[in-house]
Amino acid sequence: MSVALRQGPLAEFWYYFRENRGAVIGLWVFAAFAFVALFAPLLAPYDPTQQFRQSVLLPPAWIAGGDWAFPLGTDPLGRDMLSRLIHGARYSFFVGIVVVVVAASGGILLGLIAGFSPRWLDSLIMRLMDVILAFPSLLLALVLVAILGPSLTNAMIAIALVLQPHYVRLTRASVLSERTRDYVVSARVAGARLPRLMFVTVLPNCLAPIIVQAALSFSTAILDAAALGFLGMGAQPPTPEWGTMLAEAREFILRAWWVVTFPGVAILVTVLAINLMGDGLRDALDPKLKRS
Amino acid sequence: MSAAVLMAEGLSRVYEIGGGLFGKPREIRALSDVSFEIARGRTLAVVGESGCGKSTLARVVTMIEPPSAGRFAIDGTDVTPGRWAGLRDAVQIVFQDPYGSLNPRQRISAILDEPLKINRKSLSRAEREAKVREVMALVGLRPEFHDRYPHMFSGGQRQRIAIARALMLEPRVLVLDEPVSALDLSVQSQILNLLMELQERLGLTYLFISHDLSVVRHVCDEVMVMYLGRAVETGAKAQVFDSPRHPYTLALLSATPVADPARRKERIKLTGELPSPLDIPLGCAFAARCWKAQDRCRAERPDLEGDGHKVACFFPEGG
Amino acid sequence: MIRYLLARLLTFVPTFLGVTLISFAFIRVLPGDPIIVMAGERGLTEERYAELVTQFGFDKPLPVQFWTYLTGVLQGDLGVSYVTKRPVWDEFFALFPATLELSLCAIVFAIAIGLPAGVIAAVNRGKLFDRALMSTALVGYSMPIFWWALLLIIVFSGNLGWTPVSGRMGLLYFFEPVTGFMLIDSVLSGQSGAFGSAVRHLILPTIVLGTIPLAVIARQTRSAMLEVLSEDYIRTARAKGLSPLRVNGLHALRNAMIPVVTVIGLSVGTLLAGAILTETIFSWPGIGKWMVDSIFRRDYPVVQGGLLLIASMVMVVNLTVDILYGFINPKIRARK
Amino acid sequence: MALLSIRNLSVEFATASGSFRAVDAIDVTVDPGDILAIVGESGSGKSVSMLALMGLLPWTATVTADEMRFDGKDLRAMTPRTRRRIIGKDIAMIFQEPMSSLNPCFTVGFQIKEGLKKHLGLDARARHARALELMEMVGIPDPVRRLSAYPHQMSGGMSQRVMIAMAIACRPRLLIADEPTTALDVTIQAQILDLLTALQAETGMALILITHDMGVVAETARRVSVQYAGQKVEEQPVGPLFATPHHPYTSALLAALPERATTRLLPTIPGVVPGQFDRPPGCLFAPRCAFADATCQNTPPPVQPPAKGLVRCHYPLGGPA
Repeated sequence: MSVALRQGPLAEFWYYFRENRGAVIGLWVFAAFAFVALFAPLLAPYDPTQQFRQSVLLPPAWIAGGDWAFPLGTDPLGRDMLSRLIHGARYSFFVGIVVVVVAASGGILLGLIAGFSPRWLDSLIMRLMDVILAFPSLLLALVLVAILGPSLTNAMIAIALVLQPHYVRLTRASVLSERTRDYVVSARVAGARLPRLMFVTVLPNCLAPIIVQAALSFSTAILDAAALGFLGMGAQPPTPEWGTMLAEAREFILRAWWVVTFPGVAILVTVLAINLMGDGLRDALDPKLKRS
Repeated sequence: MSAAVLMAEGLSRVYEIGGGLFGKPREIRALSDVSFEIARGRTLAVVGESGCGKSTLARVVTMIEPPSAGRFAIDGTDVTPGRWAGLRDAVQIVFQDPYGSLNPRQRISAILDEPLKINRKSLSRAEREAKVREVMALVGLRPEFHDRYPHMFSGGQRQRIAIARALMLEPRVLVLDEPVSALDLSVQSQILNLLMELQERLGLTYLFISHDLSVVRHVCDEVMVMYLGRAVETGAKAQVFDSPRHPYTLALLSATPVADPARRKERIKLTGELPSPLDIPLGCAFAARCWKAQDRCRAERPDLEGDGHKVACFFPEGG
Repeated sequence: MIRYLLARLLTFVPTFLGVTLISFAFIRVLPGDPIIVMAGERGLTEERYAELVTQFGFDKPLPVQFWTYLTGVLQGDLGVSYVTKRPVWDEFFALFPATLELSLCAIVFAIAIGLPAGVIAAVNRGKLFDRALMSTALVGYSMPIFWWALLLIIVFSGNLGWTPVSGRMGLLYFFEPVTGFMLIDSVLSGQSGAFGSAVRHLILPTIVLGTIPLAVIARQTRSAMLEVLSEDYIRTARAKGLSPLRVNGLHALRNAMIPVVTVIGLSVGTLLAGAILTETIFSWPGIGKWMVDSIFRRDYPVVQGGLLLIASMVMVVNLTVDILYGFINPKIRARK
Repeated sequence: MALLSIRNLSVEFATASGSFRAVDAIDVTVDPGDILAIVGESGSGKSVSMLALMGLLPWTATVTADEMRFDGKDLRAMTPRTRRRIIGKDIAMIFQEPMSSLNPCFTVGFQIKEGLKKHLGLDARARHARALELMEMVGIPDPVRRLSAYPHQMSGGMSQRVMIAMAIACRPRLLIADEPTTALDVTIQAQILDLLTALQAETGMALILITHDMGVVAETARRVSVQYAGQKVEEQPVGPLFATPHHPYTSALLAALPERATTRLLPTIPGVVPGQFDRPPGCLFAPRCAFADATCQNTPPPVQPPAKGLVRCHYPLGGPA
């Protein structure tokens, strides 16, 4: 048994997480992303909607014709790309947090109930989830937004609803495998009743896959929100949401590559960082992959 | 017979499996018509191979699941599911696998505290803590283990923790479900010694479940041999081990390897394997593997009969 | 096995009912009065309105309405688009082959590259190839595909001029659809160059649509292989002195395929979601673009019908995967 | 000439927290037709050394040895391809968990015939005939039907019989059985042990039996090698080992057997096997040994002569020095 294992589970987790270089890089990028999102107004040089009419479609500063006043250039309306990207981080971060919290809390609760309930209720919940899963996520979100009206809030509700069944399935599956283990039976022998069994005994042992899923759905939420924005069904212009920015820039793709490239790179880097982190979480939390 | 702490009569447990929308569910008779009594401070060993119903018996006696038929009583109180909550502190259990039976997300202190927290609501936090430390000392766990997590311990120490948890409520009966089977030989003897010391000091009654005859022979006072959900032979240790009457007991004893190269003996060769618990044969369950089986054995089931040393066989050994 | 099939088929029924119920409910939560929306007429008189209420059956109790809707659906009656005034069913079947052709190409592309890549990565665990491949797969998995499409267009259509930007076929060629699959129809038409044009139009959308399934399949194949490679029976196979090719390619892969087939099945849903974006960007005349256009035109009968049809498609694919799963998993196949 | 001779075999695993020595300078010699038992508790490295011989260790393991010869051929110098002509043919191995050791996706027949094709090059008919013969040899009833069964349709005992059939398919000269009966019930264990000894007597192959069960050793083996924490601490013929163990560990282990108990409380060995980080500098058993002194704590013990059971101990027990 290693020395590091003589501390609590958190230290042990960090010990394994640190091993995965990609995951640590992902964590740092994610931290930077969160920092930018939280302090966007302080970091951005300009207001994201401020239009500089005399400098429309300026290329990035290091290219001929660029201006260091606008390091990443300007968009077709003369707005500063860098400021818009920095503010865009807020929306993506916000979407990610809200979607994960809503989808995970609902999904975990339903999954716990399904895992502990009699067969009929379990079947009912799981069939309901099957129904939601039968709709491709983006399509369902799109239709929901079409009904509720295009806005970032509605997009978040739709995405959370669509991601929820994954948590239900995951939680239920781990509850079912944990429920018959001896330590749960021991808690029953000690007299623990259902709520205690569900939340104190079993739930903490089901968290590992759920945490990994949370990381994955954080990135899915960002991607889906951007896709909805791209289709004109998410955040509405002039909101500097990355997907919406891409949609606005579409017609300029062959003329001004930077208006298309930067928002996409921002999405890709953020999502990639979160997924790297998610992989690291999975490896660090999955005892099967640990080298003893 | 008020001396019996634990008394069971005709305990049965039937599971239904499969079924679903098609076909009717099939029945598994995991436990059929098992009766016994254990006097205070004594050890009854239940012996048998996998699928013989010994673990089901443990689960029924520990009030994890109700019997499908039959009754059992603790100190004269009939146990019914409605009374489970009040009787929790009478019977506790120690499981075989010391790795699966401790919650990996709880510290040792929390694991040991849980039974008190649930069942001794009147105790203050400090009183509970004192009790936890007292029991830790009792089972030989060092005080500094108090705040550690289960994965930091070896199998033997975990089994001590499991025993400590079972003792928290000061039970009268301890069900030991293969408590040393997962342990190495050198650790096994430590745990067996601990169990025997505890029995002497606390006057505990043990229901000791095991497949290992040499362990059973060392710890028990009485033995019940089970085969496919039924008791086939019961009696005092000396009776069962020295003059077994059921052919299955005999075969089991002769199949158990003895750590003495000088005593190479001829084994009774049993052919075949356990029948499926889904279709238990009509007559004696052991008839298909028994070298003495006659037509009657296959048609009719023998009852467990005898005075003190009981056997369920038409043609028992030794007359 | 037969019981397994029947059980699978039977769970299909409630799910299908649920999906129908959701698309039925959909028309009732629309913003505005569903009658006016459904009729698609302006300046309704009160008599005309009452007539429409009766015509659509809105005066009957909800369960009856649902029953009417359900029986209609089962007979192929999904309503009429109020933009084109054609039955939704007919529109769907006219456009479906385009989506099917694209999706098939994308999934074949994803499997053909993802599966072998995953296997090779697992066998060479921890080596350079494994790390490079898995990093690439993670990038692919994290890719916002609408942006990926734009990038590919910038490079291959804009800068290099190799591939067309939109559509399924060059304007030079025209022929009546026979199968609805451009790759086949272009050959059948006998026009020289038509097939090449069809292929060129397919390349970018296939890559864009196949990227995420490719990444998912590669990652899943690798982890399934790694799991299987640590099993006892792999040790047994190696203890028999079998060659690494036979151990990895036969003993391990056969078992690893069981979870991978499920993943491939599940990626059909991803594929259809991706088709919405891909078809919109490449102006691909399939059901994804049709749905997006209808949503923007507020053509609700189409949205409603399309939703139901796409969900049913996903369910049929999942059912097929389940059945296939039963065939490749001997524990289910051999069950009496 | 010895059939198998291994000298100074060590195996190290690379782990997250540094390298871990699972097998430490072990010698194994097996003559044709011999039955050697390797006994030890968990963590004694008893399986690892044999897996190293078979080349079945994961990539994290580093194997070193001064000598590793089978039938006079140096296994270390061989290419993997040449080595695979011996592994599975002349040396075969069966494992602890018979149920998970068979590939669930292929029929029993397929898995038995696979080796016959690879090593003996038999045609389909000959393979089928040999497979049936093997199934009968290992006592599987209704062999024709069982050949087309899948592993999950069989019990643990039957699966272990199939494993044995697979292992003896190419008439190996050495069979390594790694805890072959630990996962099985007592009556089934007896059947499997009888089968293994009968097959050994019939074919004259050598048998290495890895086990933790002293009873199994006493009833099956001719020679016994005791391992502790990766080292071989004693090796003797079975009779003398049980009568006069020379190593304190062997002696304590035998005394801890409940069936040898003379008192109600059993003699115990205090403490636990040393792990990766608390390996003592001297004798590995010293922290738990009743006879240990300062020398034992600080100086690794020498290997005593065969008369003293080849024990790794400063102060061997029993008999005149």
